[in-house]
Amino acid sequence: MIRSWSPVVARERVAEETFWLEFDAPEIAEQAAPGQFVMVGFGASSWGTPFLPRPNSVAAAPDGRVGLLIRVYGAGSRRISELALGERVLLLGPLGTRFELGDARNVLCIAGGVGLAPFLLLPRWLDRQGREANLRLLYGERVGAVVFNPEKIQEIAGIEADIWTEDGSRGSRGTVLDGTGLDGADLVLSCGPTAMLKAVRSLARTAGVPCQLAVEEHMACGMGTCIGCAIPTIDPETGEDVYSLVCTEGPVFAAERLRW
Amino acid sequence: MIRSWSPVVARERVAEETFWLEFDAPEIAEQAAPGQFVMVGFGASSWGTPFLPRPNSVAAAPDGRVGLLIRVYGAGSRRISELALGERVLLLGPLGTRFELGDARNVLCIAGGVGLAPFLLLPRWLDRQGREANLRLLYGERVGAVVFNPEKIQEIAGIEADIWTEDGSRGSRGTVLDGTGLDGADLVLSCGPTAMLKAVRSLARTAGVPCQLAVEEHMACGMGTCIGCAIPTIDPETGEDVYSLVCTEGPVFAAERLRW
Amino acid sequence: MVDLSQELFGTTFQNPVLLASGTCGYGEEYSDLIAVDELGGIVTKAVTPERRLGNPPTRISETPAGMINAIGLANVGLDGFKREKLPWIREHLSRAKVLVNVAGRSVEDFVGVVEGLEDEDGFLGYEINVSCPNVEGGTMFGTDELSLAQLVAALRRATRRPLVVKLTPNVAEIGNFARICEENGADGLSTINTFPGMLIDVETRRPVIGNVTGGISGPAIKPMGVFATWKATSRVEIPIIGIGGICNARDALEYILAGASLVQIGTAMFADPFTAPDTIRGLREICERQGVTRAADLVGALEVR
Amino acid sequence: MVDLSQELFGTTFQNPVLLASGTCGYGEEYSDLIAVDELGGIVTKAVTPERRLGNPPTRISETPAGMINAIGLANVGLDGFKREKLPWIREHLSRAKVLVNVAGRSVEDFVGVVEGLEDEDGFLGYEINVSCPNVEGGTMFGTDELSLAQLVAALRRATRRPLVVKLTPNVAEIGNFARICEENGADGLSTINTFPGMLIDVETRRPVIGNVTGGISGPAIKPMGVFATWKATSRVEIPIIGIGGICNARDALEYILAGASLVQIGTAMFADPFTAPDTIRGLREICERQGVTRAADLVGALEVR
Ligand SMILES: Cc1cc2nc3c(=O)[nH]c(=O)nc-3n(C[C@H](O)[C@H](O)[C@H](O)COP(=O)(O)OP(=O)(O)OC[C@H]3O[C@@H](n4cnc5c(N)ncnc54)[C@H](O)[C@@H]3O)c2cc1C
Ligand SMILES: Cc1cc2nc3c(=O)[nH]c(=O)nc-3n(C[C@H](O)[C@H](O)[C@H](O)COP(=O)(O)OP(=O)(O)OC[C@H]3O[C@@H](n4cnc5c(N)ncnc54)[C@H](O)[C@@H]3O)c2cc1C
Ligand SMILES: Cc1cc2nc3c(=O)[nH]c(=O)nc-3n(C[C@H](O)[C@H](O)[C@H](O)COP(=O)(O)O)c2cc1C
Ligand SMILES: Cc1cc2nc3c(=O)[nH]c(=O)nc-3n(C[C@H](O)[C@H](O)[C@H](O)COP(=O)(O)O)c2cc1C
Ligand code: FES
Ligand code: FES
Repeated sequence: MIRSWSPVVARERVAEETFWLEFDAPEIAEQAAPGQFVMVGFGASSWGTPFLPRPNSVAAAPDGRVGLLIRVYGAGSRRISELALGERVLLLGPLGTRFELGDARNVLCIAGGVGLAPFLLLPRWLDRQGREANLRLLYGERVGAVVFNPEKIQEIAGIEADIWTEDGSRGSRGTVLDGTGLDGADLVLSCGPTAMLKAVRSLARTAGVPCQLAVEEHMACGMGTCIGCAIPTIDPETGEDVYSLVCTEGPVFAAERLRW
Repeated sequence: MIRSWSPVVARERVAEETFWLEFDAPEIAEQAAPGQFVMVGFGASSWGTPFLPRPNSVAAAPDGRVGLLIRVYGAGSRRISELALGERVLLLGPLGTRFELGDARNVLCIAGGVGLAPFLLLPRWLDRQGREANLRLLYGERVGAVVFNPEKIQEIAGIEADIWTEDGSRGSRGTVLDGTGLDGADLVLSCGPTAMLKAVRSLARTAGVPCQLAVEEHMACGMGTCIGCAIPTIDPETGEDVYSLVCTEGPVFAAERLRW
Repeated sequence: MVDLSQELFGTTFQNPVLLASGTCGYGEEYSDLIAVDELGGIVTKAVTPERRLGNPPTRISETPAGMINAIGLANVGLDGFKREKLPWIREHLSRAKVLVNVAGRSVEDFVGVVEGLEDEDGFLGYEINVSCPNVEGGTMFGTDELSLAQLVAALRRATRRPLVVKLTPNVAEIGNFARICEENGADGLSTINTFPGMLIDVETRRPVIGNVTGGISGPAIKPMGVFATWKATSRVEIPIIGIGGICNARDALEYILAGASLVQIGTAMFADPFTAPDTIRGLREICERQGVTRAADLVGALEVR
Repeated sequence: MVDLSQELFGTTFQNPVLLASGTCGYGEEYSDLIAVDELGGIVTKAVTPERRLGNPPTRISETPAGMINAIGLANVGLDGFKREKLPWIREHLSRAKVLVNVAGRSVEDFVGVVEGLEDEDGFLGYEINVSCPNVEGGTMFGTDELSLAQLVAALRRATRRPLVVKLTPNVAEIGNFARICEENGADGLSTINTFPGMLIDVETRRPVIGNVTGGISGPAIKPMGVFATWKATSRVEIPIIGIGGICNARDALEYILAGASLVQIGTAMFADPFTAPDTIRGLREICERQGVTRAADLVGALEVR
């Protein structure tokens, strides 16, 4: 786990309220795997908004840089999105678990909104591991205005995204789930809003395909000390109802462990 | 009294920890008189540092702009000093009392540190009022590194400053008071650290010359509602010990009213 | 069209946003900048029987997301208030409701101010500030159940106007104090006053505040104020005015959902004197967006599973 | 050379900076990032008799200059602590002192944990968390004078180790509670725990926190913590550990000047895990600049005219 004050080295508004940021943070970039995240903060001496750091998935790791895909949600993500080139933030990471591909050959990735982030890292990360798999990426947004450019996705991730919008203004009309014939997938990975994750889980369960979900919960420490990011889960060994920490036991969970 | 979100239109580091900032705020610029101040704030929706606005003397008012001379003291003045061009702050002003020249012909201005600010506005303001007076400006700092450039003073204020530093590295060695033969002054105006103001008051009292002092106190509202900026004074009518509000009854007080 | 009005204390507040005591003078000070009569109302600076000079400087300073103050109830006194302040209020505020904040160190002090004002017009009622140290008991009225009961009962006998008691959060169970006020005849409650706090200058090794300690206000205390409001509403039937760190319409709405019929804005008015009118506009916008036609329906509408 | 050490509880703390309970796990979690054994010490997450799963989500959220938490004392329980946590502490912490934070809902709960740990080595003493609701009385131990006295007396009988009671600020006069602890045998006090607070999502009209209410910590409460520390020191002779919103050496020094012998850092460790080591370094620097050779001389050095 690395803590570093890292400068913004690239910043681009990529869609409505959506920004692409790159930080110079070689050690984190080297270690980060898809699904893992960094805490992005401003240190303890500035108690402005935000005081607590904010979790964000590592979306790319080119040339010693950590790329993040940030959607403005509240005051914290707004401040992060407004960082100027050269400004430094405190990065802590990489944190959490990653998607585990095992022997899967045909991997279906289902992303909702900025849940796209981990899947931007996935293809090149697999390359770096010398690991081959057929990846298919479904990417859904509510409206076209917030869609991350498919060319940019291609450039960052080297993968083509199958885009779905509910208003039909970009890509196909509908939700990612409308595009989900699991056709041939032997593993489903998903990240996005909880409602979507639940639907993905049902689909995969029905089809009998293993499924891993990256979930979100409020965080303070990102490293297991505050016990704040617990979500209801099922203990895989005892079958008991327990809580698991999203920051250390997650954010990627086997779908069947989640107690929703 | 004007409230306006005003952008920074000029910013310059003018000495160690000392910055010159100009804001586009025509109405305030038009009304401001020497000794008056503005509250510089960031609004109520950002509760970072600072939450309360900070009082700063209007140091210039050229072309619809409000010029401020800011010395970094704590977190609030630091944030103000770091404003970028185009960034907006909430200005409230002009506030408080001004130096009253009456019929004075020979006016001695004694400035300590950024207490220089009101005296930068004074000469051009007098011009605009069509008022003539001989101004002499003594300006002292502890060390040379923090001295505001005499050429810049000349440019902003059209006046030559007689500079004193305790380390002797700029101007004459010593404090402004070492340079104070009141020679012929029929009014003394001063702004700066309290210890200096006290000494100026004694000098003027001894010489029997009227004296006005611009003082500082912590402020919240800047307009008389919080009753927070009170300092001990003598009621000019009753001679009683009272408190006066620096923001509305000051910052400029007749020296004899201050109860130190 | 959203109806922001609130019916309480036998009258109608045109909207739920008031200015808090001690942060708006007597209304006049803000009249240059904002339309004070368009607000729900104002609460005056505390009025004590005699004029008070207040505490030595420094009286205020910034704290994380807030401020500390020890003004020391500096005010013009009962007579000064009637002579110098009430006339302006009477003349300029007809739609905004005015509560006179009353302070003192003994039951007689409080009753004296109320009796001295009872025959005046131009204001609606009283907000009783029980956070001042009680001369007889040493502690605050607001932290001692018996003193508080006696004070409220005495004031109830002294006035037929709306009697609002402003509670201090500096107690273990604010609900108990709320109950005592209701049982002794209060018409409403204000929650909360400031928290006791202290700021030290580590270079001079002295307290920053002349009075050594002071009261903490501002956004820092907002979650505590919402909590206190929610706790108090669960114990009484009388209406509550929510106070503490409100900076915008969302903050105000937190208090309203927790059970407040009205809210007061204090410290945030220093950060921006437009905070109160902006909050009123913001409440209207949120209601419109959420399809709420009467803001009064939101009072206590918090859903706790 | 500045000597930062503090002598208390019959031992020497190499410096006055500890990590606060619930914000540093059991020390191990931070060991990747900082040299935990270089700190003054750590206070463990609360240990209860049985393992506890804790509260449903959401457990934490940001508030102005702070955070709200309702973890619900999630912890591994007495046995889990002995089996899974204490071995790491024993092996890795020899210079940093360890206080075990103890929580429970009855006197028996607390005494049970202390008795269960009494024969173990690897830690110095206990910090008793009296902010949990008391099963018998309903209120907190920390807000009821009689329950607190009984609890402290019972714990005193159960242990010869340093017994530190962590006070809640949610009382009218913290000095009274400090006195009660001292009179019943406590060796020290920690001031303060969190303030009760509440955060409401105005869109869903629900509390943000699963438990509805939670505790407020962080810079927002610093002035209240300094005040409580100062109040408590004026009433007792036993040493005090200052807690609440400490982010840097200046904040720590405020507490020390107010009378704290040690300090704890909690929430700020989330903003930056280097806060504690940076605070130690900063204290050394301030002492050097001010010509202070023994930091212990600064304890209670506040000058109040
Ligand atoms: C593992 C993980 C990875 C994430 N990756 C990304 C990403 O790549 N891009 C992106 O745009 N967002 C991502 N998020 C969500 C992002 O953390 C939240 O949008 C952000 O914390 C909201 O903060 P705010 O101040 O803008 O919102 P506010 O609502 O003002 O925040 C208030 C509090 O709620 C917390 N909070 C609110 N929503 C969330 C949320 N969805 N998740 C966690 N905490 C929340 C905040 O951290 C803060 O403590 C991720 C979250 C997690 C847990
Ligand atoms: C009428 C007036 C005019 C001023 N003009 C100028 C000017 O032209 N240029 C300039 O650099 N400074 C000026 N000052 C001083 C300036 O306001 C303070 O330096 C500034 O408020 C310090 O804030 P901070 O956050 O940097 O310091 P901090 O010490 O972190 O502030 C903490 C709190 O103390 C208050 N405070 C601390 N020192 C002062 C002070 N000297 N005066 C008022 N409040 C203080 C702050 O406002 C804040 O509430 C003026 C002050 C007054 C009252
Ligand atoms: C400078 C100042 C003066 C105050 N004076 C009074 C007062 O005279 N009477 C009173 O009941 N409350 C007084 N208060 C408390 C406020 O009315 C309010 O309860 C408190 O500040 C919390 O609200 P806020 O966070 O919006 O400021 C004062 C607060 C401040 C900041
Ligand atoms: C997430 C979290 C968990 C906490 N858990 C405990 C606990 O188990 N026992 C306890 O006595 N205090 C607990 N506290 C309180 C802290 O130890 C500390 O008293 C409080 O947070 C104030 O300090 P701070 O402002 O530096 O965080 C917890 C605080 C936080 C933020
Ligand atoms: S964020 Fe602190 S335990 Fe997960
Ligand atoms: S700053 Fe508020 S009265 Fe002067």
